[in-house]
Amino acid sequence: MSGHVDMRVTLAGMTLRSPVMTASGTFASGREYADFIDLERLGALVTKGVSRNPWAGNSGPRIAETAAGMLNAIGLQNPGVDAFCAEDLAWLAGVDVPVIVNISGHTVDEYVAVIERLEEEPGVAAYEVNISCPNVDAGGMAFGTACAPAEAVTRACREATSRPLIVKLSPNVTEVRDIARAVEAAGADALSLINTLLGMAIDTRTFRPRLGRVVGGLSGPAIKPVALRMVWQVAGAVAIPVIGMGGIRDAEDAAEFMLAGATAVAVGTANFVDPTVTMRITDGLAEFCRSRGMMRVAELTGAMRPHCA
Amino acid sequence: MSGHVDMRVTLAGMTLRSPVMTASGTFASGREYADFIDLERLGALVTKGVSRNPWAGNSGPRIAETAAGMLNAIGLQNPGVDAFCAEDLAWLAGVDVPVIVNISGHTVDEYVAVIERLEEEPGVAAYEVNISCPNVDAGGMAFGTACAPAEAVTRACREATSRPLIVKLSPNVTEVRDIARAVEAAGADALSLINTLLGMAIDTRTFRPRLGRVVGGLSGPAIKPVALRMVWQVAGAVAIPVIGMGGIRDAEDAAEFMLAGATAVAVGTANFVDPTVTMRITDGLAEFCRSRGMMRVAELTGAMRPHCA
Amino acid sequence: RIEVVANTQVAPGVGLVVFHAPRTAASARPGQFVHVRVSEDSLSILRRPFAIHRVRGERIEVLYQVVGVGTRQLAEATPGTRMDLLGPLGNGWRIDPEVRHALLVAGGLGVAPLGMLAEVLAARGVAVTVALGAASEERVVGRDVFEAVARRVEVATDDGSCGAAGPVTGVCERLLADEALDVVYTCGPEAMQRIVAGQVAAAGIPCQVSLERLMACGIGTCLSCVAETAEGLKRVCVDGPVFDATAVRWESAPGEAVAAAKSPLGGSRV
Amino acid sequence: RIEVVANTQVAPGVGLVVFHAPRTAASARPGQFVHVRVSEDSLSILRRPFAIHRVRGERIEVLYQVVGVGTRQLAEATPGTRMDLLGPLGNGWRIDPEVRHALLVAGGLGVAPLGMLAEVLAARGVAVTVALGAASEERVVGRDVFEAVARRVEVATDDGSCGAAGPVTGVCERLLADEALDVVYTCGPEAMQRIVAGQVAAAGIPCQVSLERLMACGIGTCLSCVAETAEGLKRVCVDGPVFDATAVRWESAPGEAVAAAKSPLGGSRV
Ligand SMILES: Cc1cc2nc3c(=O)[nH]c(=O)nc-3n(C[C@H](O)[C@H](O)[C@H](O)COP(=O)(O)OP(=O)(O)OC[C@H]3O[C@@H](n4cnc5c(N)ncnc54)[C@H](O)[C@@H]3O)c2cc1C
Ligand SMILES: Cc1cc2nc3c(=O)[nH]c(=O)nc-3n(C[C@H](O)[C@H](O)[C@H](O)COP(=O)(O)OP(=O)(O)OC[C@H]3O[C@@H](n4cnc5c(N)ncnc54)[C@H](O)[C@@H]3O)c2cc1C
Ligand SMILES: Cc1cc2nc3c(=O)[nH]c(=O)nc-3n(C[C@H](O)[C@H](O)[C@H](O)COP(=O)(O)O)c2cc1C
Ligand SMILES: Cc1cc2nc3c(=O)[nH]c(=O)nc-3n(C[C@H](O)[C@H](O)[C@H](O)COP(=O)(O)O)c2cc1C
Ligand code: FES
Ligand code: FES
Repeated sequence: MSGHVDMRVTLAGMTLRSPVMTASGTFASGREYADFIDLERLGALVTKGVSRNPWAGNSGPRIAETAAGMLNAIGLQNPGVDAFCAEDLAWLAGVDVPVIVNISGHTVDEYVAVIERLEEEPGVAAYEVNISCPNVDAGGMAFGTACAPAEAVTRACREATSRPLIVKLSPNVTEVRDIARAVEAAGADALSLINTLLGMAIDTRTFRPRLGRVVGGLSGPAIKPVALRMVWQVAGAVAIPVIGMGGIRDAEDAAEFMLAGATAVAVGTANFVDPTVTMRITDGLAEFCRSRGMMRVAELTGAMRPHCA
Repeated sequence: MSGHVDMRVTLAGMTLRSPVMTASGTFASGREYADFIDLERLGALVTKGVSRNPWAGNSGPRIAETAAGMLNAIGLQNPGVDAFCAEDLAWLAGVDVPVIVNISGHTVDEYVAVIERLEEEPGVAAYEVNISCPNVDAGGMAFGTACAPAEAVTRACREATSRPLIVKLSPNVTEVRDIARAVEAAGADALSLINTLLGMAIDTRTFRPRLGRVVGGLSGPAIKPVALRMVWQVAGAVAIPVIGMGGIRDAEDAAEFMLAGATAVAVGTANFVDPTVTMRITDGLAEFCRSRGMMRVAELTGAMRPHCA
Repeated sequence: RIEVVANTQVAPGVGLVVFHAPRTAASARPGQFVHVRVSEDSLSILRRPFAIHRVRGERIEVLYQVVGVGTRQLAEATPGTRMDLLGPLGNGWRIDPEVRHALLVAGGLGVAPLGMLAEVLAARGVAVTVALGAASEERVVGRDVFEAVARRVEVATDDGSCGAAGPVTGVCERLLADEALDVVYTCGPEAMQRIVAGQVAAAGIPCQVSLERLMACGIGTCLSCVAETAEGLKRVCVDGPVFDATAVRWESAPGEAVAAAKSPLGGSRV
Repeated sequence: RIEVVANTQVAPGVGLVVFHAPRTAASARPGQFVHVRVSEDSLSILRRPFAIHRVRGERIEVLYQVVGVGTRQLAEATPGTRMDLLGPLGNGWRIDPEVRHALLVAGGLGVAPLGMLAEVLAARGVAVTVALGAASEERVVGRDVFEAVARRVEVATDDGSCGAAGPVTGVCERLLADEALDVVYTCGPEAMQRIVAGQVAAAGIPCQVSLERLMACGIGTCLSCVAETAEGLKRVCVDGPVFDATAVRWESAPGEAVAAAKSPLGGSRV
């Protein structure tokens, strides 16, 4: 229960009911979670990655459990933007929650094509551009791991829309602040981070990789310290708001990300462990603020104190 | 009990009794562990980081526990190479185990100075150069996060010694294979990885960072998937042997690293949880091989099979 | 959170746990599963999927084989322990009203999702014949459950210590010849289900199989659990676990990696 | 691994756990601690340090306050549970043979490492006076232990519900004036120990304090637990936890971050 704490946050021109959003690819388009939670209490619903044409994804096994986390190599399986509009967006039209569509592409043109198609749709509040996708023009190395391609995708997407543009950063880089600044300069309205850390696991019984694609993305509580560090670094390096994610499973985790400078947070893997976790976090955050006499959850953003000041 | 499995591995010209080594900074110089294990059963004992002059390290708190891991910001506290020789090496002279000294420095000259001093000492089997130290000449950014400085340190150290030279790589990079190749080209005899991932934690009660230095190094089971991925990538990219580490806590973990291409493994944080863990892993690895009819532990190195071949 | 009311070993490394789960019990259909969070503070954060073996009033029974950390923790759960449990999940077996005589073929712990099915079929007056395969006599589980309701129960063990010696697929072959069957339901290692599916197809009758995949969410959102079928990629957790044998693209079968590596079903050769 | 033989609540949020630990019990000295691996599969992988409160034959007693995940798990441990336990660790209190009369000053759970000390001092014929501070009467723990062996036991509570109202440092001040003391031993929140150290210094007698730091290894290898002293950085786990009050550089005190944030000792104002 949110009680008297004002849970609203403003992000890239949007006023969200709460800072608690869903992380792309861990919530589909929300339909399955409607049996467990009130979707309309989410700050925003971020959809799974959508590409211009259907993507088949990777052959299995697609996940592997690791200590305090999991690896996934789903491969952005999705039916393509047309099917997404016909099915997912149509269903979401009946839900009063800001819909942020996560965009995938192998080339700059593919990203732009998805946005152009979605511009026809009224039910899209914002775009989240996933620059962790393999850049085929650059030999599969992710767009998000160098400034130039990250900037190129961002600029092209920026030119394709006047809707809020969020760019989602990859953590698999030497200096995330450089990418963040490049993306900000290219016109992003907000940044979300982190995407998964590239990892691997081997089955010592079969001597084979646990994932069909050998390597995959690490998510869950295990990556939280790295995510929090990057959110703190980026929030201090750019002027646009940051959406923090990576291993969040309770209100304390969410508060940590906001204290580090995040305006909002997204919950991913924890939805698999507890489908109601986003509501627990929303209520917990309100209680966290109330018990500290904070009237607005937004006061948490960047409120970390220097050590032993 | 090792039974009939040949546990020896050869690394950078050294023949080690076992592939199980200790990870720098988690074992001091072994003295404290002598009460718990037979140090002479270790493949090698890697000492804490040693610098030319004494380093005071960071003010506390110096550690923070995280999900399946811990953050540390010890700051390479050490008494300097002279005191290290007088105390640690003197004590180690009485122990029949290959001693690998881990080297720290803020400048290339500092690294070289440590090696020059240690060249006078007979009891040093090899050097492990920690290039994760802040490079003061380059504004504190770690030597290990770019090819040029990594290459410079390696080349200078190479010129200072004919003893086996191991360079320890940082995982906080976009493409660890590039650094690995640069270091190999500069004359390293072997590579060890991974060092800790840069992370952070905030105390939601005090709103202050949990570490005095705000950010610190993440270690423990949480980082194993990232470590394993990097070891696999690097083993496939260089011709010199790789020492794998990151979250190893049992024989299965050690086997995973060897299957991914590591010639030997190092155990760090797990020593804090169980001071006898290196012996459990050594015995467990022997049993792992025996139960699979492998006569030599070295057969594990790079033995990962392609998926569903 | 759901209470464990009993937890006993029924065969070497195999346990039967009973949960007091009124809501799940009330809506469960044969072939569905529950997704269990065995421990809250474990290094293993994901839920574990288990078939609903039987329903008894407000209780559900789960048969489990200890293969790793989660099932080990489950084996240690004492009565009174509470666990977070999602379910019933999945589609469950399709029961065609026309059916008069059904054959159930189980390999190893493949019996798990077939117990309730046998009871429900019998209750509807369907004749039930069962073929049970296991490594050895002591590993035959659930036999009593089937004998209580089945017209005929045939056992096959790898070592011949009970029933016919050899794989359960041999018994299946024979029963397909002996009996006038309208449908075959099978669960077990994917390799065994595949053979059964072939035998049943040859006999020209419908066959339903129950697939197994690694699962994160269990409710259709993460796409961890997909299987290739004639209608494209399907999510085993919501579009399955039960599929028409003819629709399954066995050749793809990433499940074999799972089965071979981990499956309790894969555990016992059949 | 060591067996829990008893585990009871002795005050709100405070428990007393008894371990059957023959080897530890045989070699333990007052002021030492054990490093406990409360759970093996927990998301929290590190051990937790706890003072040895008392030794009874082959058993050791540990007083703990529930402040987080590890102490919560400890509070849930039932008799028969086994835990991996390292110790005795640390230097322990120094006992000067000349001493005739000692004052023990405890704040909150600072009583933990002082129980065995009081007993050992009394057994050696040393007169023992004790000042106990707690938030309220129900939070005064270990009083019986001290009353059994001490010449005098004074209590101070923040709310005055028992003994003098106010901080235990007030009682300490008074006892320093009243009594002819040779040494003072104190444990509690760092801020309180600091005040006591000042009072004792003014009285011109020696004072030993017991510091608290976050610890990983507990055996001197990781340098997590260092404290600044007159002789430079010292490792609290092996060079401490007991230090001469005069040697401690309080101003550094990273421990305050710990104390403020987490310490059960820090928990109760004194
Ligand atoms: C729909 C369905 C129904 C099932 N019903 C039963 C049943 O009734 N009885 C039974 O004993 N087992 C059943 N299984 C298999 C069971 O889920 C696994 O044996 C169990 O998850 C292993 O967990 P663990 O922690 O012991 O093993 P670990 O190897 O430690 O598990 C590691 C990870 O792999 C997953 N995993 C391992 N093996 C399997 C597997 N065979 N299938 C799916 N995920 C796996 C775990 O869930 C976990 O995420 C079923 C699986 C599915 C998909
Ligand atoms: C030498 C020594 C003796 C101690 N003796 C006692 C005792 O007798 N009784 C008692 O109740 N407590 C004692 N403490 C404090 C006790 O170790 C912590 O309360 C306990 O570790 C908290 O663990 P947690 O998982 O419940 O808390 P969490 O906050 O979940 O712990 C997180 C991490 O911080 C560490 N930590 C948290 N608080 C402290 C603290 N105050 N000191 C050191 N590490 C901490 C934990 O060990 C763990 O690594 C002692 C500490 C030290 C250093
Ligand atoms: C199964 C799975 C699928 C994901 N799919 C996407 C995706 O399509 N697009 C994207 O930008 N991120 C995707 N992610 C990354 C998450 O959105 C999130 O950034 C990451 O998992 C870290 O958060 P968490 O630890 O809370 O899961 C996916 C993560 C998982 C586990
Ligand atoms: C407390 C601590 C101190 C460390 N000190 C050093 C060091 O001095 N030099 C170094 O190269 N690595 C150091 N490391 C990194 C470890 O050697 C190892 O690379 C890393 O912890 C990953 O392995 P692990 O997960 O098994 O601990 C330290 C790690 C820890 C936890
Ligand atoms: S397990 Fe998530 S879609 Fe099936
Ligand atoms: S805790 Fe490791 S040195 Fe003290």
